[in-house]
Amino acid sequence: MSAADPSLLASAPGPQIRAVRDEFHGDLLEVSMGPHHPSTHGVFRMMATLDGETVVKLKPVFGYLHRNHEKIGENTTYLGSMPYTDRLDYFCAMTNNWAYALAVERLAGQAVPERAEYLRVILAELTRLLNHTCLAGFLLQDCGASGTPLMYAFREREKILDLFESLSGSRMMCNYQRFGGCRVDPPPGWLEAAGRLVGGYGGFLDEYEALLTGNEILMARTQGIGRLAAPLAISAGVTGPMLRASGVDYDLRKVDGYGFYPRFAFRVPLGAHGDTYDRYMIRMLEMRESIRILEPALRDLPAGPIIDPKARLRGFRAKPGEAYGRIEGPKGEIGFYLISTGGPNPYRYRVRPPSFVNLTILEDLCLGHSIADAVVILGSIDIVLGEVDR
Amino acid sequence: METVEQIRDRLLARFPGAAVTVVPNPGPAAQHSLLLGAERAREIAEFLRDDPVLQLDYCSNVTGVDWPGHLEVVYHLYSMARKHGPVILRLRTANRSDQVTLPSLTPVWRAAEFQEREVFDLFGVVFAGHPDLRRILMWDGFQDHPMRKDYVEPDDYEWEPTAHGDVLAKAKRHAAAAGSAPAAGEAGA
Amino acid sequence: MIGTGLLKGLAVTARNFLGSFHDPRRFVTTQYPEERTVLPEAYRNFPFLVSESADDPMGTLRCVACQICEKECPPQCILIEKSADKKPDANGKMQIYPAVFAIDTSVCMSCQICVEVCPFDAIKMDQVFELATTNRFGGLLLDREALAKPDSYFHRIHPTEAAEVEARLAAGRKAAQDKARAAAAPKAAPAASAPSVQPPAAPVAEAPPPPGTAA
Amino acid sequence: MRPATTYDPLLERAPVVLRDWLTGGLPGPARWLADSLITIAALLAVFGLLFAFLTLAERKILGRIQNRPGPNRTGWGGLLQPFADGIKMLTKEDIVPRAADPVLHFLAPVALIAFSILTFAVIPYGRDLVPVELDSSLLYFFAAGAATELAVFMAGWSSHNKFALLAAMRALAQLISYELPLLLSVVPVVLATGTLSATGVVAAQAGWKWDCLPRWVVFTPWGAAGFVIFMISALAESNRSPFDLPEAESELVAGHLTEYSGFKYALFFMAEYFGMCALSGMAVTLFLGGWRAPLPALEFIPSYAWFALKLLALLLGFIWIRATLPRLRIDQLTRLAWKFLLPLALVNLGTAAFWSLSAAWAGPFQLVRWAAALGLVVGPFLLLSRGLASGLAPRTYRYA
Repeated sequence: MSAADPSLLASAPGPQIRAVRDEFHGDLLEVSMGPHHPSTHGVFRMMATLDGETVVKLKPVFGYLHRNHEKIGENTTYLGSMPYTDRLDYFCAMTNNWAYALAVERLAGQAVPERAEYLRVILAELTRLLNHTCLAGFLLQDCGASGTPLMYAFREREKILDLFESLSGSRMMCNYQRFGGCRVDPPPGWLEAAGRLVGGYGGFLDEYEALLTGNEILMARTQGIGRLAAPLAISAGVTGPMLRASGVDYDLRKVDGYGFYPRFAFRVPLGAHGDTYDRYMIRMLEMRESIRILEPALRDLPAGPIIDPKARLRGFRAKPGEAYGRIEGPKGEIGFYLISTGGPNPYRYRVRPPSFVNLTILEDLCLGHSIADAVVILGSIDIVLGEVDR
Repeated sequence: METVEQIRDRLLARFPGAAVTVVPNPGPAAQHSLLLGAERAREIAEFLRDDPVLQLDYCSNVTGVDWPGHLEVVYHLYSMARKHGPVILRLRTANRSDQVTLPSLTPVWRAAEFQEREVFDLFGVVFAGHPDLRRILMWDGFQDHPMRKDYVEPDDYEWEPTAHGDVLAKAKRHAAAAGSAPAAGEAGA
Repeated sequence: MIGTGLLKGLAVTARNFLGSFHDPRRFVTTQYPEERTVLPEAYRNFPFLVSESADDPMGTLRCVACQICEKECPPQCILIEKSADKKPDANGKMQIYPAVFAIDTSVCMSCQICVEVCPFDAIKMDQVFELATTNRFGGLLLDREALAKPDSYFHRIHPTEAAEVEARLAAGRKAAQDKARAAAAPKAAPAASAPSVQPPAAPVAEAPPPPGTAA
Repeated sequence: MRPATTYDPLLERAPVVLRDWLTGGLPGPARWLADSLITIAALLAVFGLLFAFLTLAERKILGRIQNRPGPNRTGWGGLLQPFADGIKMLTKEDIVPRAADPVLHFLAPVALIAFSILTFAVIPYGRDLVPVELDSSLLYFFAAGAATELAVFMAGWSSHNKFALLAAMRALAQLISYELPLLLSVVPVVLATGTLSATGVVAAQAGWKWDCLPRWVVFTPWGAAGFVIFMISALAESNRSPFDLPEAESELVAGHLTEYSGFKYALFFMAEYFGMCALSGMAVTLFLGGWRAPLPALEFIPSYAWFALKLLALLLGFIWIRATLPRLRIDQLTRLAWKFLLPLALVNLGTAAFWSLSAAWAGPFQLVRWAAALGLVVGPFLLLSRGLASGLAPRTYRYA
């Protein structure tokens, strides 16, 4: 059990289950779920100690996908690290690129033209759409629906990936942002295609919610499960939809106001119970807010250069100093901390991954619930192992 | 939010004997940081978290840095209650070899639990007071600390003929060291 | 009432089931070997070397072995060895050419940074994705002969990008010809009059103007 | 008692005529033996093929629901897929873990298949097309069906694998707790028709009211409620979604099937599909009028065709539900059985009793009879569902 004061944990285990455990103490079953397990979202392992079906202890074990991304970052040039950031959270390449580009621009004091900032906002919100849609699909897959919601999510994700492919050349490994702007201008017809996609997305969300949100079995499986109290969430550094599901109003797009986000009128949904159902619903509501950002952004995308004329592509050297840049990725706050001593390579290249920190409270959420709930709780935290292990 | 100098003065006023100095950041980002002495670091951290003016209740990022003379741990603190920007704390170890222990700030911010374990795993900084200090990314049997600048890779890769200069050179050393033992796989280009 | 959510869900799946028979939006699979999706023009897979003419690829490679791409390639998967002698390039100027130019496609991640940093537009991204080979060691290490493809092929797969490159190279070639004519003209003039002070010949632009952003 | 079939009786009696032609020349006992062998062969052939094409239908329908074609590479439109799967299952290596108990490990699939096939013996597939004529065939059917629980537990326990053990525990809890609502939803039918034999129940559902509404059990208020309870319990008995907890792939990898491979794995699936077909067959017999045609005009279609149509309709319903619904947790599943389905089934028994007692009421009182019966069905349903779904409701969210 962690050292944080036990009162914070009072919310986690259900009363009736804790009582059962104290009466008769049969021998506990040590089950290792993962790293080769169908529902752990990649090579992630949960060492669960079960009393019958109830989780008594749960230690996450990871590092199976660790390739020392940060050491590679320190041995290649600033530009050379950009394609590697696609492979951090391989679901949201565009937001990883933007976070890294933002950090380097802050390190070097590099200006970014207006058109590039608008393009970055559009691509980040498109990434948020595809990430949250797929999250709902994976969550239902963990609850046992045999693939149907996931296939609808992937059908919509393919449309967004086609947009990324016709823009940056690759569906998932976009390598699209540079220090001071974007690499290439959208081809003719791209903006119209993006407009059509965003226009139709509201209809898809209505049909998706009709299939999922009112579903009694989903409500039974997720309401009241994995309840996360707000003070514990703040203390454990949880960010993103998980934090807002616990009712804490902290969205970096509003707090830091980076990338012209203050120009767009969008709201930040907040949950009241902080359980798995809230985490699912917050993501669905955030998708509708993203559509409210995308429509004006696509409509009045300004003309002009997409990269700062003074931006250096090759042989980029930042003046000695350090900088920490962070953005609101679909999974939470993704930040890059760079220390430069004037050389072509960063002296220290650090990634602050949201999934890795959000996993801190996995055990607190799962205590007292059954093994079937632990799988659903892990699904609602939305982790990607490329980012957790780096 | 107060500037770093104001925070330092308030800290010095509150903790008279503590070592608190400002480390300027020459870059355009101008995110200056506070270097804390290791002995009273946890008290100062708790003060920063509970102080009504600052309320730095969110530790966003914990990073290890390997400087030539010492190891350093950098904490980026934010306030979710007041929504104001980073206050950066730096803790430095005495040297890089034997005196590498620092007070753990996990009891103050639970967010530091996994990230401090990562700094321990990849840099070798021992955190006193950490509830569960184990390697988090490397497997337990691993000896060295890979993120240190003077880390030497084990060269027991299985041999693969690629255009990489150093992999090729390493393969030649292997072939020479293995004497007449045939190199695995056919000769590369 | 307890069952309504389930019934609404069943209605959605029923609509999708019936829709899949007549509504293309609800039947999205393309049968790969028979039907092929049209690749967007910006699609990139592995790089290839551009050669001016198709019949003599090795003779007319645009690459001048300046090894910038080898330095900039993040996974370091390009191996270049310069040639001892020189050969004339498209503008007639004597240039070094790569004796060995190998890309290890088992390591390359098609990030197209080599295309971006190449000042001579000598390396471009290909669109071939059926690349299974039987030999893991030799099969994936493509050498110069396997990488070279004619400029016409480049025009076919990346039309707009090729048009920009063509315009830029034509401008460079015209500048080179004007300068050659200007250098030839004064030789003829002094023959007629006292040799005037030879204007410092602007060094031949080793590289055309720094690569445009639209690489 | 047989109503005069209009034109081609031959198609109607074809199977019986064929059998008599084949075994005509044999003396008494040898003829009985030949008849039963032919019946067994016919059953295995029909249900074997139905199992094969049911797996294909399931993957095609699931695919179509998920906007993709489903298997279409083997044969025209994927028709040879079941045989390809069969060959694959036969050629796959049959791994038995060293720690497993070999005898139980081998016997589990055999027992499961044996008990599942036993249940086919008493279902009336058509007019006098009953393999075994028992006067208490319902009792026999549910007794054989209940034995499959033992085999599932044998599989889970003998694999000596943590996941399989958890699955075996869950399987026991689930199958036992759904046995009760299953049987209790059948008791009103027995009470109304007065017989325990399946053919008797089908005979009791003969005739049409005002020549258009067949007298099937499902068109009475208590019959409809009984049918719904029976189908939910059948879903749980055959481990189908949303009750497929034993082999819950997202939690327990493959549940009690984790340590099986090769043909034994295929046997488990065959047993599951046989169980599904048997329970749907019994649902058709009890509630949907067995092999009777819905309208007098449609009498010319042979009776076994009607039985097949109704059976396929129910099976497609199983597949449709599997494609849509997520899975219940084990404690929610057992609470649904004990606190929701069981009380409803008991009340349904009362409604059926009231229904048969009030059969003779005169004209206007029929409306009172219908209203009372509907009240007795819907009232407890609303009452109990409020308790079951306490606190579960879609929520509204505030915006910062």
